[in-house]
Formats: sequence, C-alpha cells, structure tokens
Amino acid sequence: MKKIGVFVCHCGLNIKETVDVVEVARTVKEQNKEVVFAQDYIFMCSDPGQNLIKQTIEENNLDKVVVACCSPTLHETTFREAAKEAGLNEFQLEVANIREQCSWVHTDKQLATKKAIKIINSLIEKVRLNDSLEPVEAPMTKKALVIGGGVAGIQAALDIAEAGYPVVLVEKSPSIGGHMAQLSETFPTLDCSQCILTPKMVSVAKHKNITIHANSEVDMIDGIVGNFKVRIRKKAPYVDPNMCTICNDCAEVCPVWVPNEFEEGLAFRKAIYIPFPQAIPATYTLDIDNCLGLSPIACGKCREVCEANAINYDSYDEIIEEDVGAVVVATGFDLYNMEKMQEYGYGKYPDVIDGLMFERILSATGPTGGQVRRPSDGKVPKSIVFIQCCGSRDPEHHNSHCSRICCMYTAKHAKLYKHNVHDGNAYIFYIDIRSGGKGYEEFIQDSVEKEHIIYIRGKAAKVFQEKDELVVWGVDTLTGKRVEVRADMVVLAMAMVPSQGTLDLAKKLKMSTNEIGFLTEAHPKLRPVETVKAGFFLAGAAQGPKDIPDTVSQGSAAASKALALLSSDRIFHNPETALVVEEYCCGCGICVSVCPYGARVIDPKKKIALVEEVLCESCGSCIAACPTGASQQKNLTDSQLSNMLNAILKGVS
Amino acid sequence: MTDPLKRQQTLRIRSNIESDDIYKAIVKISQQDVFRCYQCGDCSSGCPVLEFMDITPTALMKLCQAGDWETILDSRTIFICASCLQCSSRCPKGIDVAAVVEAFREIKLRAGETIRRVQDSPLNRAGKLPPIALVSAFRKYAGV
Amino acid sequence: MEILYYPGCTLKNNATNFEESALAAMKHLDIHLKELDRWYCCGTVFSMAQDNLMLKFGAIRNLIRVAEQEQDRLVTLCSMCYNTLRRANAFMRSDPERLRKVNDFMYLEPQTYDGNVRVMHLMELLDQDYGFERLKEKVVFPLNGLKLGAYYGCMLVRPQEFSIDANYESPDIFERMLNSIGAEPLDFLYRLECCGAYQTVTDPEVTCQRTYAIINSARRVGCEALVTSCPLCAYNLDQMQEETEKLFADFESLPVFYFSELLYLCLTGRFKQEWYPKHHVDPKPLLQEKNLINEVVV
Amino acid sequence: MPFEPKIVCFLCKWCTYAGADLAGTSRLTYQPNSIAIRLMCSSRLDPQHILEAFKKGADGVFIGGCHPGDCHYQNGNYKTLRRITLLKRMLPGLGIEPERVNLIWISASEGGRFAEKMNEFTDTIRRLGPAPRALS
Repeated sequence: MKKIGVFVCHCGLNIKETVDVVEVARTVKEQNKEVVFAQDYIFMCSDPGQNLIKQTIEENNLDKVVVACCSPTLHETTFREAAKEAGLNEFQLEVANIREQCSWVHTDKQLATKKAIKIINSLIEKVRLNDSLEPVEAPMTKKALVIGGGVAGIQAALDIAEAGYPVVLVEKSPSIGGHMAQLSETFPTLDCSQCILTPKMVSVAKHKNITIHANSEVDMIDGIVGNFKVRIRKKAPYVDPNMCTICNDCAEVCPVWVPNEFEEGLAFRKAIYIPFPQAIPATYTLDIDNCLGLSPIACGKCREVCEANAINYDSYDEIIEEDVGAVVVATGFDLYNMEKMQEYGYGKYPDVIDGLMFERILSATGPTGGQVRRPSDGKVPKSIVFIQCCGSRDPEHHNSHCSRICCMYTAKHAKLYKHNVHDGNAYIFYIDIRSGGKGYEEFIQDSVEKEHIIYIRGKAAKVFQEKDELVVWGVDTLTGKRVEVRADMVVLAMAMVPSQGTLDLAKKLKMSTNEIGFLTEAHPKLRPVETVKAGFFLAGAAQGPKDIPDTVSQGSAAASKALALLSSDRIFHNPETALVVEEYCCGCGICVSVCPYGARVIDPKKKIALVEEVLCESCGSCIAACPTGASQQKNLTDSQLSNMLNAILKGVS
Repeated sequence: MTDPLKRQQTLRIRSNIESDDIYKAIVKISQQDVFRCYQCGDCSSGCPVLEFMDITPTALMKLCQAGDWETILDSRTIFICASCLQCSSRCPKGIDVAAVVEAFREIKLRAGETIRRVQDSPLNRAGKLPPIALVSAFRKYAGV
Repeated sequence: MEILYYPGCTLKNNATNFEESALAAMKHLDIHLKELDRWYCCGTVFSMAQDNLMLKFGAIRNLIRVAEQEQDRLVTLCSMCYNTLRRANAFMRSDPERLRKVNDFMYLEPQTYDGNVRVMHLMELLDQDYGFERLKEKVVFPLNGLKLGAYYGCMLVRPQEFSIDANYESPDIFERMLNSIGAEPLDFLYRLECCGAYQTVTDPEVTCQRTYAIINSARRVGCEALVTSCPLCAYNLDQMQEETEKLFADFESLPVFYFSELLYLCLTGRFKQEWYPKHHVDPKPLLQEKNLINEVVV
Repeated sequence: MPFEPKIVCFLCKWCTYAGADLAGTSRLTYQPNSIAIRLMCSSRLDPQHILEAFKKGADGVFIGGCHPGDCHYQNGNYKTLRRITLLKRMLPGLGIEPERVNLIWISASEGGRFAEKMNEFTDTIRRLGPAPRALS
C-alpha cells in the first residue's frame, strides 16, 4: 500500500476564511486509507512550510504527496523541488487548487469546504497512479537564427555572434539595413542614420560567426526549442557576390527602368541593381520579375558586359536547411497603406507623400540629393503641412494603436525642412504630442521656440489640390478656430503596422499576434522579448511600434535571452509525454495524423505507433484520438482520469 | 445669453454624471457613448458651418463629458448644425456626433423651447421656400 | 424596365423641372418610372433621435405602399428622400423589436412591414441596372466641352453605410455618369460639403456663405455649371445666389442643373422652355454658347 | 432537498484554467457546483470521459479551451470542437440533452467571462434538472 501525505495550506486567511482547513485535513484522511498523514499549515510555501513537507516525507516514508493550496501555476515547482530535496521523485507530488478555484470564488463556507475535499480527493486519485519520471533530455544546437536584417536583427545577430555562437541572418530584400538605412537623420540628436548604421552593417558582413542569406525567406521551422530545423528559401542568385566587383556596368546597359523600392518609388532603378551604395551583401541583384528575360534572344546585355563574369543565368531558387537552437524574430514594420486615407487624397495628388518618402527627400543620398523638392514638379516647397496620426488612433476606420514615433519624426521632418529651406513654413496638425523619450520633449519644444514651427491642435479634415497648391482644412481646437492652409506639399505621418513579412511569418509559424498583427510577447511587463513558443524571441517593430533606441535595446535583450538558452549544453523537456501500450496498438496511424509535432511515427518493423519523446509537447491530442486506448499520457492516463471522476462524483448516484 | 464682455466662464463639472437626468436623456436619445471621445478634433475640422457656431463640436463633446449642460443648451451650435454628418462619418471612435447634437436639440424642443421660429423666416414671407426646406426646418426647429 | 418611383414633395412644385426631365429622359431609355400610389412625405430629414419611432413613420408608410404593390425596390430622384427612406428602412430592420412595435402601431395597414424594400437613387439604378456604358450608346447629343462640377452634397454619401458610392470620401459615380453623356466633370473642393440645408429658412446668411464658397471653388477649377440631385441643394445653390450677391460684392453667378435635365438634353438635344424659369441663373446662354440646344424654332 | 447540479469541468491548462484562476484572483464569485480537472489541452479529452462522467452521476460537463487560433498546440481546440460536435449529435440517442455538454473558448485574460459562463451553465443545468442515468 502506498503512503500518501496531504498538506492543506491556510494561505493566511485566504483559504482558511472560506474553507474549514482542519475539517478538510481530517476528512481527507478519513476517506482515503492510503493517506497516512494529513495536516493543515498557515503558509505551505514558506520555508517552515516546505520543511514540514520534507520532514514528513522523510519521517513517514511517504511515496506520494498532495499539497492543497493555490493554483499549480504558482507553486507547483516550489513544492516539487522540496519533494525532490527529500528524496521523492518530483512527479510524485501534485497540487490541489483550493484557493483560486475554491476559497476565492465561493462564499458559503460549508459548500466550499465540501468542494475543497473533492478537489483534494481527485488529486489523491491522480497521484496514486503517478509514475516517477525523469525529464527528457536532448542536446542543444548552439546556433541561432535571426529573421529580419533591420537594425533589430542586426543588433541581435551581432550580440549573439560576439558571444561566440554562430548566427544565421535571413533577410527578405537584397540588403540588410531595413528601414533605418532609408532614414535621413535621427531624432533627437539629428545624427545621420546611415552614418551610424553602416558600420554595424559592415560588422555583420565581416563577422566570422554570421552567415547572411539575403533575398531569402524562412519557409518553415520544425522541431522544438534547442533543436529547430529551419528551411530557408533563397531566391536564385543570378549574381555571384564573391565575383561581383560592383562596377555598375550591368546596370548601365540594362534597358528596364522600374520604381526603386529603397527610394520609396521617388526614383527609378534598373532590373539589375544595387539598392543603395552601402548595401550588404555588396553585390548586384537581378530582379527576375522585371527582367526582360534570361535568354540572349530576349536581352542578355548584362551578362555580356560583366567583365568579372559574375552573372550566371543558370541559377535557381535554393532551399537551405539549418539546425538552430534559438530563433529571434525581427521582421519589422511597414507603413499603413496611404490609399486608405481617401480624404487626404493620396494617389490622387503626387505631392501628398508619407514619412518614409520624405525621409528619402531629406536624405543626402536621396533622389533629390538632399534638396527638399516636391515630387510633382521639383519645385522647392515654400510651405509644408505635416499631418500626424494618419491611420493611427482610429479604431473606426483604421488602426486603434498609437504609432509612437510619429510625433518625434514629424518634428524632426519639420526641423530638417526648415534647416533646408530657411524661409519655408512648416505646419503640424497634431492631436497630442507624445515625447516620452530621453531628450524628446526638449526636441519638440525647441522646434517651436527656435524654428517657429506652427503646431495646430486638431486632426486635419481634408486635403485638396487646387491648381498647384494643396488646400488643407482643419481646426485648432485650442482656439476653436477653423484653419485653412495652402501648402506646396503634404506629409502624412502614416501608422506603423506589422510588415507583410511579419504577418506571413506569424501565420506560417503559428505565432500569436494582436488583432492588427504585431507579435505577442510572453508577458507584457515581465517577459517582453520572449514568446509563448519556447525558443522564439522578439526584437524590434514586429512586436509593436518602436523608435531606434528601443529597437536596438530589444535586439540586445532578445540576444541575451537567446544566449542564456544557447549556453546550456542540454535541454530538458517535460516528460509527461504520450506513451504507447504496445500490445493494444493496431498501427492504424490516427495518432500520426493528429500530432502537430511529428512526434508520433509508425515503427516500420513492429507496425505499431511510437512516440518521439523529444518532439512530444504533451498536448494529449493523440491519446483522445486513439481508438484502442494504446496511446496514453504519462501521469494522466485514462485510468487516472476515470479515478478522478470517481472522486469528484463520489456519493452522487 | 452670450456674455457681451466675452469673458471666459468656469467649466461646470458634474460628479456622478451617470445618474444625471440630462446625461441619461442624451444617452437614450442619441444611443451614443460620449466618453469614447478623445478630443482629436476631426469633427470640428470637417464641420462646414463651424464659423457660425459659438462652441465647436469637439468642445461640445468635452462639455458633455464634464456635464456642463447649461453651456451646451444655451449654445447656438446645437441649432446651427445642419446634420450633414461629416463629423459622424469621420469620427475615429465611431461616435455619431450629429446624433449627440440632435439629442440636445431634442431636449430643448421637448421642453418646448426653441430659439428659432420658422414662421419668422424672411424668405418664407416672400413665399419662395420649397417645401423640402420648410419641412426640414420644422422638424429640426419645432420638433414636429 | 418598370420600377416604382417616389417623387417627394418638392418635385411636385418648386422642382417640377427635375421630375419632368427625369421621367422624360427615362422614357428615352425605356425605363418606366411608375409613381408610387398614395405616397406621402418621407419626413425630409431622418431624425437621429433613437427613442422616438413616430418621426420615422412617414418613411415607413411609403415603404409599406411599395410592399403592397408586391415590389421590393423603390427609386427616388431627390437625394434627401433617398437618404431618409433608406435610413428609416435600415433603422427598422436592425431591430426586430422595433419592427414589431411599428407594425403593432400601424395595425390598420393592410400589410405588415418587413423591412425588405431596397431604396435606390436613380443614379444607382442607371449605374447598376442600366449601365453607364449603355447610356453612353444612347446619347445622341453628347454634351461635349461642357465643364461641370458634380455636386454630391451630403445625403448621397453620408452616413457612409448608405453612400451610393462605397468610396464615400472620394466617390465617382456622379462623374462617371457625366462622362458617359459627354460632359467633362471637374473635381472641386466643395463637392462633398454641405450647402447649409434647412439653415436657409432661419439663417439665410449661413447658406449664402456656403453657396459663395461652393460656387467659388467650382469656378476656380473652371466649372461652367454645377449639377445636383437634390432640390434643397438646388434651391440653396441656385435661388440663393440672389441673396449671396447682396452679401458678397465679388460673387459671380453660375448656373445649376438637375442631372436629369442634362440627361434629357443629351438624349433629345432639347431643354424645355418651361424649365428655364425654374432656374434663378439662366442656363440658356451657356447652353447656346456650347451649341447644345438643337431646338427648331417654329 | 433541492436539486444541486454536479458539474465536471475539463479545462485546458493554458487558457481556460488560467482564466479560472484569474476569476479567483479578481475575487469574482460563481456557484460552487463545479470541480475542474486540468488538462494540458482540451484535445486530451476523449469523449468517452464525458459519457463516463454522466454515467458516474454528473449533471453537466463543461469543457474550456483556447479561442480559435490561440491554441498552444496549434490546433488542439479545433479537434476538440469536432469531437464535441459529433458527441452532441449522439447524446439525444442516449437520453441526454446536448445542452448538458458545454464547450466554450475562454482565454487566460477572461476571468470575468469564466465566472459568467460558469454561472450561466450552472443555471442551465439547474433548469434541466438531474441528468437521466440511462448509461448506468
């Protein structure tokens, strides 16, 4: 006969007030002949409380223990550790939740006491048939995958690589650098964005621990934390980066002009191109969607002129497989589609542009060479209206969230514009100014004090083009007066939304997102870079709108979390997996089809189903699906469930 | 009614607005939650008749949250609104601002007060007004 | 095609030119607009007071008339009727309890009302059922060279769920129609902005200011006339130009048409004599200048 | 003695069990007629345990899982939905009203919803009265 000990916690008054703990301990002992010890105590989780458990286990030679206290999510580990210290296998201890699901939600003491007894009885039934288990062990793959080569991914990759672990960096576009590479100058210090980013990009390229896959996408990630199998699809590399000398001869002869994505469509590029001079990998990319054709009959000019012989038309998409232990997702943001802002006339009027386009116009390397000129006719705008909160803070038509960075970058835009066009007029329509970062508020105030930028408090109603002027209607709610501004250009601070890559990846990898698609962290305050998927970490704007300092911090934070994981040699895994009672298994394979992890396989020799314990996540799907009862869950077998039902429904019929 | 010296008045802030009779009436008539408003100003900035108003629609929503009914009910704004629904269609929180304005107008009309008399219309005397204008005006200003 | 049609109050007196021209033009397109039996006032403005069903009965009774004739569609010419009838219908449909109350109250009606009547504007009918392409083929006297401002006003596009064009912030149904009859529609700042509506009764200066702004913005882009589908807009924009001139010394007048008048014009090449007096700003000089009237002087 | 429903709950560890904990932490109250069994995932629940519960005297069975798309195990809740839908179709044949089995999605942040749904379900079972014991 097994010896079971039961401990009933008072939790101060939290349990004791509604549940008669003394009565509970007495009854439980009375009703179960295997319970050789039952006692109540004021705080089981305190040191003396834990010592009581340890002592009792040792003195009474207990085989099994039930602690009736708060929810197992809180102290199951605590008590199991204590049991382990007393020489008991940790899986021989179960927690009965008589606080969150009993004393705190009921008021009638008699009924609550009765319910507590039944809850404890059901756990006694469970623990009676518990096996002693040892954690499933697996080796750790000491390599990380970073998805996304923006500044968040760059920072995470560098930090992990610096710590000595290999990193695979996957970037969808031809170059790493992300949106930060497109920016002109950064707030609040106004240092040049490319000047601070490109050294980092070069470090990534040079680092012996980092492998960059540009023009590539993650197709699938299988496996579990510590041992992920990654499938990367790399677009056909028509240009060999090792041979390319970046001479630009190919682009010069290419007859195709298409809008340049890096310049936000404000300039054109060829079908064979380098997105920007400092691009990493430093090589040309052949844009197959716009190329006239790879056969010499269609065109073939670029290969003809390439002296380095770097262009190879016989190139195909490649599938690269990598084994990694941890994944950092840094897939970034896009700007909300401006076409949805009909009242501001985007698409209709060429001089209504978004923030990123204006960054390119301000940039020294941009299409206007750093001169502020408007897209329609190249005229230097004498007045610019900036409209904040476009598509943000509007749950009725667009997105409910605040995009966080627009207040700051709009002030920056207005400032840079005034620096560029001294007699220009800048008007900013705003709803609220959010300038919580270090030096941010000073930056905003400075823009009014020193640059005399006119802030108008109220959302603009409408933008309309009359001749070559843009009429902007609004209101200043502080004075209650109507505002009509005639401007040469309008810059919309569009909402930051998760990038298409983020949305696609979340879908592919089943990562949880909020309603608009930003990836969800494991805990909004205490686990901000982890996800509920073990081994997946978040960095940058894919998790929510962020400015550069926050993005970089999060990149480092995600790296440190990944490093903590990679630095252990072995990974331990919950052993409460599925098991197969071999003599019952008919080899029908239903379990194989329901398992989302590929942990169930048919043994080709025995013709029965097996469990790959390392892959099993213990959901129990296959057990419910098994028609013969051959599949069982360790420590939650059908017999255990059946006995638990007996305990709960005892004395009913 | 309007202060000739144009002094700024103190905002009346009512506590426990949920139990206030006018608040309840506004909610019942308009079926709108005025506390959704975050004062972005979009209603005022698109308003075609703002110049003729003494308080802006945005201010009206704020006064509503504070419970300063006196200011709203005395305002020209509630009778100037032409129900063009520009504010309602643009409100980022989906508040039918025009319906809130209509609710105040209704409260006044149901109490038998109106500041406008359709029959005094200068154009009506000339017999020129189309029925569509007259009927609308009667419905808005006399509540029939 | 035959379809029930709701005229509304003003089309029977101040805006007879609107009704006549529409009926005549539709006849040319083989669309028979059959006047609804025993129709009466829709209420002109849709009351937003949610707690008072009485204010919606006018509209509902008209919709019952439609159901009585075993029809499920009703066409209006006037934008305001369109808006009021359509919203009243949706208001009732959205709540079965409300519908029950209404039917309860109107127990003397021979038929219960189920909220299944689709209220359409004539422009919608032409676009969706007839097709502007087909209309284009029927045009005998295209209005070539006529630069027009399509004035939507409020009631065709707001609230957004009842807009005749899904793109309520930049609709183009009106422009597409004008294009199909050969005219050149121009985008102007105030095309979706309120004319002041019933403010004209008690505060004519409000509408004068609106008229001034609307017409000026149309003039600035080169419009030679405005086109509307609402008799109240037409009154404010056309008749009120008389008052507007008094208030604004620099105001220049602009003719205002109902869209149906132009439909008739492009199908027949004629503009009926009795419609001219209905306009405050005489459109004749413009039509003559553009060589659009092919009237044979008898 | 008046009838007191006996309800067994099978709750998924990640969502509904955590939601039930939150109802406690938020000090919401509901009727003490139910006792929960914690599962890793609602898809662990074999319909036979539901029938067994009725056989052993339960008057109602409450199953809680994650909202569609939120399953910690990718799609366990969809499997549960399919299984329970089929079971419910079978129940009338066994003389058990399908309303006695309630599958519901409650997330870890929906403590209020848990208390509310638990009360609603308890009231439903109270109205239906004791379950027929056709199986025993």
